[in-house]
Amino acid sequence: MTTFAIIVSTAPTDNRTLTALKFAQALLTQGHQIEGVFFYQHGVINANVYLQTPSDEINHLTAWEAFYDVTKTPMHLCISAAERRGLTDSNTPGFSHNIAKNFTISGLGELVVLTNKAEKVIQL
Amino acid sequence: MTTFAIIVSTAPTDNRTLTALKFAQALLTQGHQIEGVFFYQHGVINANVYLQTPSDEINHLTAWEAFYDVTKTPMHLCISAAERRGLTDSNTPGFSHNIAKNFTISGLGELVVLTNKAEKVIQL
Amino acid sequence: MISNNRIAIVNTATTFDDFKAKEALDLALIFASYEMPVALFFMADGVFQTKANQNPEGIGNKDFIATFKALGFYDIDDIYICQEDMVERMIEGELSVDGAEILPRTQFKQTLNNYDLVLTF
Amino acid sequence: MISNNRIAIVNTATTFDDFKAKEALDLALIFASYEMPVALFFMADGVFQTKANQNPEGIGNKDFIATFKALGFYDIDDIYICQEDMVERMIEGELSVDGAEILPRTQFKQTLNNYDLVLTF
Amino acid sequence: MANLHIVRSSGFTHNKLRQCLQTLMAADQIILIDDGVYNASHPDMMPLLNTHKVYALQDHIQARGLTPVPSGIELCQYDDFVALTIGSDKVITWQ
Amino acid sequence: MANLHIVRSSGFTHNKLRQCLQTLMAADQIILIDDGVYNASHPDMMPLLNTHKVYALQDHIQARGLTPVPSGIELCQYDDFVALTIGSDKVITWQ
Repeated sequence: MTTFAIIVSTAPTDNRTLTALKFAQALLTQGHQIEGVFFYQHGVINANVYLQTPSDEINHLTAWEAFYDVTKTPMHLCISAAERRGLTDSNTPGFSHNIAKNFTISGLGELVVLTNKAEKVIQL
Repeated sequence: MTTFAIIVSTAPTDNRTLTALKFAQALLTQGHQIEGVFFYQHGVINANVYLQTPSDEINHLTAWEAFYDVTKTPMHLCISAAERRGLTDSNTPGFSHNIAKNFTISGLGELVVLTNKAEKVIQL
Repeated sequence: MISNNRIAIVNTATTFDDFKAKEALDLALIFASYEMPVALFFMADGVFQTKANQNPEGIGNKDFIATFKALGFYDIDDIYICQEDMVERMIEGELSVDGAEILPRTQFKQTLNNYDLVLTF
Repeated sequence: MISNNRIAIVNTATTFDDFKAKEALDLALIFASYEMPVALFFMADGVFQTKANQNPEGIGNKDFIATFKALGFYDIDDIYICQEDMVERMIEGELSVDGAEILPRTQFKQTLNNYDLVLTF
Repeated sequence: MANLHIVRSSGFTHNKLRQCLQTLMAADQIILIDDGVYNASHPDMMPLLNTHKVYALQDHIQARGLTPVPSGIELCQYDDFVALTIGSDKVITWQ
Repeated sequence: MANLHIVRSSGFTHNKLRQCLQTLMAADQIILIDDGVYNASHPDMMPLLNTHKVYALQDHIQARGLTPVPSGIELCQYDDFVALTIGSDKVITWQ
């Protein structure tokens, strides 16, 4: 059993995001452990609760949410990267929390923690 | 006087977005007319009302909103491209309208109309 | 108004490069639905879109490449592929598009130059 | 846990290429603030970040390149630039970073190989 | 008439400069903006300067610390950029 | 030990394949995924096949219609991809 951390940097319009999810699923199927998935750069857009795609295409938000429901793998969102891209965890006047429920609001410090916990860190 | 349409395809984290705005401002300063700015591909993210940036950096949303307030240049948002990237014009349960007020919700057909109206079409 | 307004959509991106191929095709289809003359050009990595036997559904996408076989139905009949870029990328045999003209680079660029509006993806 | 956990942040993007340079620097500074050994590597178009006299504020950005002069203050002392990539891009004279080592490609990659975790931007 | 090609990314990393050159007609002009200004010193650019007019947006050159630019490349402002688009048959963007 | 390099974009368009090759150590391995699988037929890949082990993710090859792949490139599944990351000293991603 090996412990992993995965960094996701690609947007929900980018097919590479599915690769990261499938890699994560393969890890768990093989009995390895994921300390956390960290969403950084354009990867944060995957956590926007309002992502919509036609029914015959994969919805990356739904896919990651389902992955969490089944596996309880921690999914961390870099809030400073997210705010630049239209996500907010605030409900103060002018804002309305729009980060999907299975994502944990984090800072870059959480990535440092994951890096120390996991034996393997993979950027995908 | 020449009439223009501008297509903006770059995200608010992309410095090229400012180039499009400055080009648009230069057009108007020189007495030309902009039939419309059309936000497509990652350009739609600029219309997310919750975009936040540190105070010492340009906020592209605020910049485009101010551009509209001064010039009343039509700013069209391709809604299908926008929905894939977490923007929504819906207030049905589970959704909360998050498109900034100065953007007009449009489809690709509007780009066809702009293309027919304008003498010059510039992708920026 | 641009006289005639013949429109060229130039594909330079691969099939799955951040949705560019799909958003270019959507735009081409809209122009065609407004009965505006629209042509598709494939060059650089865009020629990878013309490869036969792609399977977008295998990686979670809608099979938008299948639409390439029905472009005539949408009145998009002018489709051009850059020959040198195909050769460089070893694309040969059956293609994903019907009725495309494979043009040497010199002719490809001259053909492109005949259009009034050129949009690149 | 990765033993020692020496971290290399590799910059391959230009100064203004879709925020990659800024988000790489932010990450390097965080690692350093947790007192983890972190090094910066500049290669390919990343070497453009090391050019002196850049002016991010002139195009609406925070001058994050100015931080390159203060990396020692953040305990980031290991900074490497690929010589061949600098030469190819005609970068010479004063640099935006202090105390960087300019290494030929062979040494550059051997130095990079000494790190336990390599993150590319 | 002739076309204006806008180049917006570095030819050292992306294929866009080459794509521009592969569609360039004899009378066409080029303007380098954004990361496209790095192409001012790209090897593919040098031979071109004898045959084509090449501009670079001064703001973007300065933001990247690229002065002085190689001779043969003309620095310009946004106003000139606008004039170039109006003076051309069509504008093709490589980004 | 050795490193695993993950290549995720086309070397015909982007500089990432070259960046990988410029940092490759003698014992390192490469896996081509996403648009990186187009590099299976890239000229820079050919000489490499004599000296380094190169894998390509079969799902991504098939999605792009790239079969058959040049001999010397080994097709693999996600499970193999996982095993390769575990068997390597560190993993470097070029995207």
